[in-house]
Amino acid sequence: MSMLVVSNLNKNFGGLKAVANFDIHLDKGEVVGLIGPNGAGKTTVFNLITGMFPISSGSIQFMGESIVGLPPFMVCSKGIARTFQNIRLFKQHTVLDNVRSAMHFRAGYTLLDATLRTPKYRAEEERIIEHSRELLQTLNLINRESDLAANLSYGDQRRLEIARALATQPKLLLLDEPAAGMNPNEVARLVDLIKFVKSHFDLTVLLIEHQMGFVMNLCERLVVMDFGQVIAKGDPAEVRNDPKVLEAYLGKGVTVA
Amino acid sequence: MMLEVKNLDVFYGAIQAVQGVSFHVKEGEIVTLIGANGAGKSTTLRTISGLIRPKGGEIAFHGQNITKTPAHKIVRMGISHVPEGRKLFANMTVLENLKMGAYTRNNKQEMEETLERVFQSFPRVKERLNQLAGTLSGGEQQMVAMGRGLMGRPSLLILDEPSMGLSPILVEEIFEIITRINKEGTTVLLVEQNAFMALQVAHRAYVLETGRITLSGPAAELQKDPQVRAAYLGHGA
Amino acid sequence: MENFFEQVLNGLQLGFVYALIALGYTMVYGIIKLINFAHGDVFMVGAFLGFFGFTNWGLTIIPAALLAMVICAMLGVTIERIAYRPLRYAPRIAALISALGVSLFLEYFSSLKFVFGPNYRVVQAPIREVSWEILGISMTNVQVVIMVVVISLLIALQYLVYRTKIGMAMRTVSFDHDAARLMGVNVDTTISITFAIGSALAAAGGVLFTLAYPQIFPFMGIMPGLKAFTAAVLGGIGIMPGAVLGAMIMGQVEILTAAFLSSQLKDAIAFAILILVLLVRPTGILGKTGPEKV
Amino acid sequence: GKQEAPKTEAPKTEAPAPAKKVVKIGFIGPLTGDVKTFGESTKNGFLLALEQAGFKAGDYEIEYVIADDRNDPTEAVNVATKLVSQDKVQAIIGSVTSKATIPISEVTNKAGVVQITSTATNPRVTVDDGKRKEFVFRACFIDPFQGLVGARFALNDLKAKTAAILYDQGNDYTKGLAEVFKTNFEAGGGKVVAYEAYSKDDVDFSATLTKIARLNPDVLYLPDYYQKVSLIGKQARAKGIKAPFLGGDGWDSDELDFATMEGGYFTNHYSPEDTRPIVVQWVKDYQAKYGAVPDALATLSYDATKILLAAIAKANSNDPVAIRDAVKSISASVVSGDITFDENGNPIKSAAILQIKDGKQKFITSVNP
Amino acid sequence: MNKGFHLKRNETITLIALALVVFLAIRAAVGANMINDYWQRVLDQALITTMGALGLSLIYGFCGQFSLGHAAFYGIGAYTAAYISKVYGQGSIPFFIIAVVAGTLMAALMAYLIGRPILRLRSDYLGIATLGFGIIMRVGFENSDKVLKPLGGATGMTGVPQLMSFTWIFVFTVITIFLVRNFVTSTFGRACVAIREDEIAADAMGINTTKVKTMAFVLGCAVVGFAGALYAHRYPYLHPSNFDFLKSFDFLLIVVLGGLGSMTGTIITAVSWVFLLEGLRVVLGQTFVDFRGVIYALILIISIILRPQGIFGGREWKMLVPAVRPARAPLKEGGTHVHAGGK
Ligand SMILES: Nc1ncnc2c1ncn2[C@@H]1O[C@H](COP(=O)(O)OP(=O)(O)OP(=O)(O)O)[C@@H](O)[C@H]1O
Ligand SMILES: Nc1ncnc2c1ncn2[C@@H]1O[C@H](COP(=O)(O)OP(=O)(O)OP(=O)(O)O)[C@@H](O)[C@H]1O
Ligand SMILES: [Mg+2]
Ligand SMILES: [Mg+2]
Repeated sequence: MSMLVVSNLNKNFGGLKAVANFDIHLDKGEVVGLIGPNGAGKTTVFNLITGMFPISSGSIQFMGESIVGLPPFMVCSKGIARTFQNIRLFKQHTVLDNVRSAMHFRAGYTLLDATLRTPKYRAEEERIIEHSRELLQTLNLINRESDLAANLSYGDQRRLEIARALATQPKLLLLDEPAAGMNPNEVARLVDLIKFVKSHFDLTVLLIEHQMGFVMNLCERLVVMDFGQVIAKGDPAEVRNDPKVLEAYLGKGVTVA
Repeated sequence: MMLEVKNLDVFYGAIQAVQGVSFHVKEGEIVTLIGANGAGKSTTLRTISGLIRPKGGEIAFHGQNITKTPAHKIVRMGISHVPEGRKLFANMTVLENLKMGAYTRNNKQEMEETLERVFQSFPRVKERLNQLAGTLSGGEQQMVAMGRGLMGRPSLLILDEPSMGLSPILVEEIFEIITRINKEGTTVLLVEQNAFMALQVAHRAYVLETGRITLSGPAAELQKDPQVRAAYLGHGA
Repeated sequence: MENFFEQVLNGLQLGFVYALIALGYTMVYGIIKLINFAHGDVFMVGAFLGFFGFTNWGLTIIPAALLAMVICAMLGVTIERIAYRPLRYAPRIAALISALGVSLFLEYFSSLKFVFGPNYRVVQAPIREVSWEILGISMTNVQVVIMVVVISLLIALQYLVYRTKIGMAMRTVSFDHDAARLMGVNVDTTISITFAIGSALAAAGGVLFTLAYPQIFPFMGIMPGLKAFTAAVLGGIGIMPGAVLGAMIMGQVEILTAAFLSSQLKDAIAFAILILVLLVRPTGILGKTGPEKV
Repeated sequence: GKQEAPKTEAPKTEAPAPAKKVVKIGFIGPLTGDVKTFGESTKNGFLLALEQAGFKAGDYEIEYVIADDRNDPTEAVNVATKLVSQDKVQAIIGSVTSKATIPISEVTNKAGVVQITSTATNPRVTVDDGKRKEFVFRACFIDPFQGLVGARFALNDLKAKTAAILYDQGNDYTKGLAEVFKTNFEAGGGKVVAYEAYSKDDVDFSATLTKIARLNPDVLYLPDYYQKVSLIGKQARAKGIKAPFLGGDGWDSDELDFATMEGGYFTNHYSPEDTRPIVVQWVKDYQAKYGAVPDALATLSYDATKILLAAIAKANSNDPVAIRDAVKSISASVVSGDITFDENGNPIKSAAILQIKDGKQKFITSVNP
Repeated sequence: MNKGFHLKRNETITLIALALVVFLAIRAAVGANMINDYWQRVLDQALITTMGALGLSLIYGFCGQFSLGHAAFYGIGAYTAAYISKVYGQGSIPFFIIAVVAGTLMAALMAYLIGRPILRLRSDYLGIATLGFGIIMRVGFENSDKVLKPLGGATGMTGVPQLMSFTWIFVFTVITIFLVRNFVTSTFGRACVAIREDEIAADAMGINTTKVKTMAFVLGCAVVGFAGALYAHRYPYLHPSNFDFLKSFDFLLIVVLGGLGSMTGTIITAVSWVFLLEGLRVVLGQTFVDFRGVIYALILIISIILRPQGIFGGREWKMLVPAVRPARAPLKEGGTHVHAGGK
């Protein structure tokens, strides 16, 4: 079943064609890597899918339905969650509240329930905390739940971003350079984590990453873009040997674990 | 001795981020500090360049004590620090950013030359000269940041995770450039997550763990050290 | 029709007066992102100093203005030292509250008997007002002086900020203090210079203001300050041509509303237009728009 | 419960008279804030009157308390409550503006404390919704009188057919005068060609003055305080308006821009040329003590205090009710004339019309109510 | 994990008990003549100010929407309630209740109408737009008598029955505190803070930012409108200058000095600030009465320099915080994923 079908996507910033005739297709349950040189337009693709910027032209179908023109929060409520290349946590919120905030649109009570503290409010809040704590447990952050997000170390912050994205109960998870700034050892642990999360929550994952060790270990399929266009796609082994990819992206001395 | 750091103690409020760290950098070397997230690497660098005042310890540059020297004066002494997260001036153009790198230099001719050298290292930067730095992609920004650091013609270049977020080909390139800059006479103090590459280009290395130096030695030796391999190189464990 | 043109000219004068204050406001904001509510009060101090200059100390207009500018520059630097520098690493709003405090302090302190005193004073202008009739519309030398000063200041400031080294330093400071330091910029000095220039501008504004509206009192800075700030926002705060443009619009709206609609409603209409403009251009007329890089 | 409401309000009984032979008088004025200068003048007048009386009235010692209302209605209520319930005063002099005085009068009248305001002209200070606030009086004209005098003077003496009026829309003193002037000027057959408002902080009046210049009125009525009319007058002349200016007692200050206002007329409580000894003495004493010519605000505050002292002496009591009754029936000769009070607590006194001539105030005529 | 036992239950009761104790203590002090009418009035003003400040705390402290027009809504609430109570109620309690409800709703309605479009603006631009709205409303109040005579326009309004007593005001303050607390500790409050911290991220996490911002704005304005309605029944005179932009700054500085996002800070600062202003009167006496403004300004500058994060910056008194039990320590070091996948 098709999870996400993007076709002929274009985005111009002034004169700059950041994304040009871009296509991608994800099936349910896949883990796909989006790679490419810096400035190729990868993050922009994420921004367009999630409705952060209006697209210039093209179509984006999520589970058979067009999501073009939807504001980000609607896109999220349809089941697409993301993390950010430059971490954007709610810094003065606690770790627990970061996760709980992301369950806002799934909180099944009204303002009136909240004001009057009805049983429904209590039940729902219990459920939200329950679920949030499960996520934190999964991501190994439960011990830090009452710390402010700002006080977490970089790696913890990256994992909290994933936990927060998962709290929206997505079907499709978009990760923008989740392993940036981690050392190879930490990267290896992150690979395990994402694999687990993917199967546990029954997710489809699209991720951007520059660390080839990470990408090759994790992704079933890769899409390579440059100058806003797809220049290659296929399984990691194919892509790794594609001369165009070697030239534009990997270079000669690429080391892959 | 170009740079000598002795018994450095640095605090953020009550939290001690760096505890009694000592190391040195000799003229012409590439020295790297490696360590996990939050080990205190960036803090150490920020202390050297005067952005943070240490609680204790001493930093000497060419034998001169610079522990209490303000950051803007340290730059004039010949230390350029390319900070973590690039810190480009987002609302200035790429060219203006580069010119800011030469803020302390007053020679126009020299600046033009340095600019040419930066363009040679980063052709991509030249294409984007008039774009606002804030709208560049991550990798482009890193190149501008390094270029900006070089514009000051430093004798000691401090790099904080220059390969972060860069494509493999650029990571290669960055390390090549580091080697080249070094060969051309610039001493480099390098902090990296990519310990593998860092140890390849560096002469000597120090391992920082929760604010302390736990290991040090020639880079080639540390590369083979089983502990280092397990903790920072991600394979062999 | 003649009436209309004369009213437009009235609007121009008011607009240029707002621009005079708005320029200093917008410059300080541009560099340290602080709505310096005390700006209007430094303007007031400048007006008083000018007044003392030409009534008590027998100075002519230019020396009096220069003296006021120098003293206010020092005042501005002192204010920054005491009230804003300790808050440099605090949330932005803290400095704004401090600015509010400084503003109140200057107003109440000035109105003490042994300072300027609470009285309203009439300023006897040191230059003789001359007016010319051009095509049935009268113009005065004061109006011309104000226009010339504003336009030259605009050009000078643009040059300063975009073409000089200190201007570059100011812009880096406006972005990130640490990054600026790493370039060798002395952040404290740069901010002090910014305040000195901003306050000197306010003082010049104060002195020129009294030529057009010859009356001073300790609370005189509040409204012109507020209107000037609004003008700066309207044009796009931090952008100097925007401040002048915004001021021109504010001046015209106020005058034309009073002239042809209702003098009661002129403030309401002026601010309604501000809100409408912001709805269309959320960062002011010349403000940068476009998506934030995510 | 609903019985509660009246309790926290001051009970509607008169303030108790102290056992000692002492009367405590409170003074309220804007001693800080943007009209501090008005507060200072009234405070000066108040203190001078007490001092001259030797802090005595009849057999009673006078004590006083000075308080600031910052010309803010909320603070005015608080400070009045303080004077009444904490300092336990029997009478209050103040405040300056109606905006601060009306709320004070609500407190004093309820608490049964005598209040005389020097300068609050709004009728609602003493009578609201047809209900007389029995304890509240004023020393100044109410708007209808001055406005009427001004309008008649314009019609009869200046032979004006058309008038333009500019007033501060946020200030009931100027608004009141403007309205009454307009009504009476039109009733007398004149035509008001421009009736324009501005706000307190405005400095630029060019739009309306340009308009008015084209209408070429016979007189320009500017019923505001001295500082504002100086500014307006200057711009009016610059716009080529030649008509004489006309105004009210707000003009009476040394700090009026005499050069600009030259030739203008205004209604006032007295004339400095008046040779009555009390006037001469007042101006002399004030100048000796404060080094300035008293303005209307100082004079009225002085008068208000003198009236109060006279009433205390007459009642020879520190009972606020007795003092109130004494004020009601008083007939005092003070700087601003011979005063009695009407049933609404307003003074019945004559008005003077003065002209600004050769940089001085010059007496023109006197008008009786 | 221990299902269904994450929330505590007791803090509401503790809070009510505490309120009761405070109330009785104050009543006892009044009974014993320790609090005279003056201090009683100051206390009432402090409570009314507290309510208004809590409204702004919601808007700015929690949701991060910079508003410099808060006093305008205070005025809308006050004038609406005053009109109904004066013209129709004339002292009757049912009409008083209708008046207060109407005042609150009118403030909410105006907040909705203005908030909907302008909440798109960010930080200082929003501040200046709300400031502009405040000035427009002031012009409106000044000319209100042209539409409804009893409102008095620029000459102020008198004749509103003074029905408010300490008991009423106290009860309403406690209710307001509960209301705000319940909002803040719900998913809506968390969404507000998320928006304050990072609007783009909040949007991406499925929070309808426009809706939540409008909600916070309308609610905060309703609360201050409510406070205004009470003010009208406690202070015998309404004047446009009571509700102009300088008053908005008063609310702002209370919220900031209290510490953004702290109800405790807002409440304590509001009360102390009002008492401080009046206290200065007593401390300075007659000789230094001129210095009141100067000292006030100095205290403001010094307090913010000493506590730039506000007195309670980010912290909250236990009784007001969301009562989540701490997580039970996980059985093993490390999370579940350690056992899953990979090696
Ligand atoms: N808001 C924007 N305004 C103008 N240009 C933009 C904007 N966002 C992105 N761009 C430009 O679009 C291009 C693609 O940027 P994008 O951030 O998508 O790259 P990327 O593939 O994610 O690179 P990296 O791997 O370095 O993060 C870049 O050249 C960038 O300068
Ligand atoms: N501004 C700050 N305030 C408080 N604590 C800080 C601050 N900056 C860093 N820290 C803490 O100091 C410690 C060292 O941080 P530092 O940034 O120096 O680590 P690092 O080794 O550079 O890590 P990374 O690889 O993530 O960049 C960490 O525990 C971090 O949480
Ligand atoms: Mg990217
Ligand atoms: Mg670091």
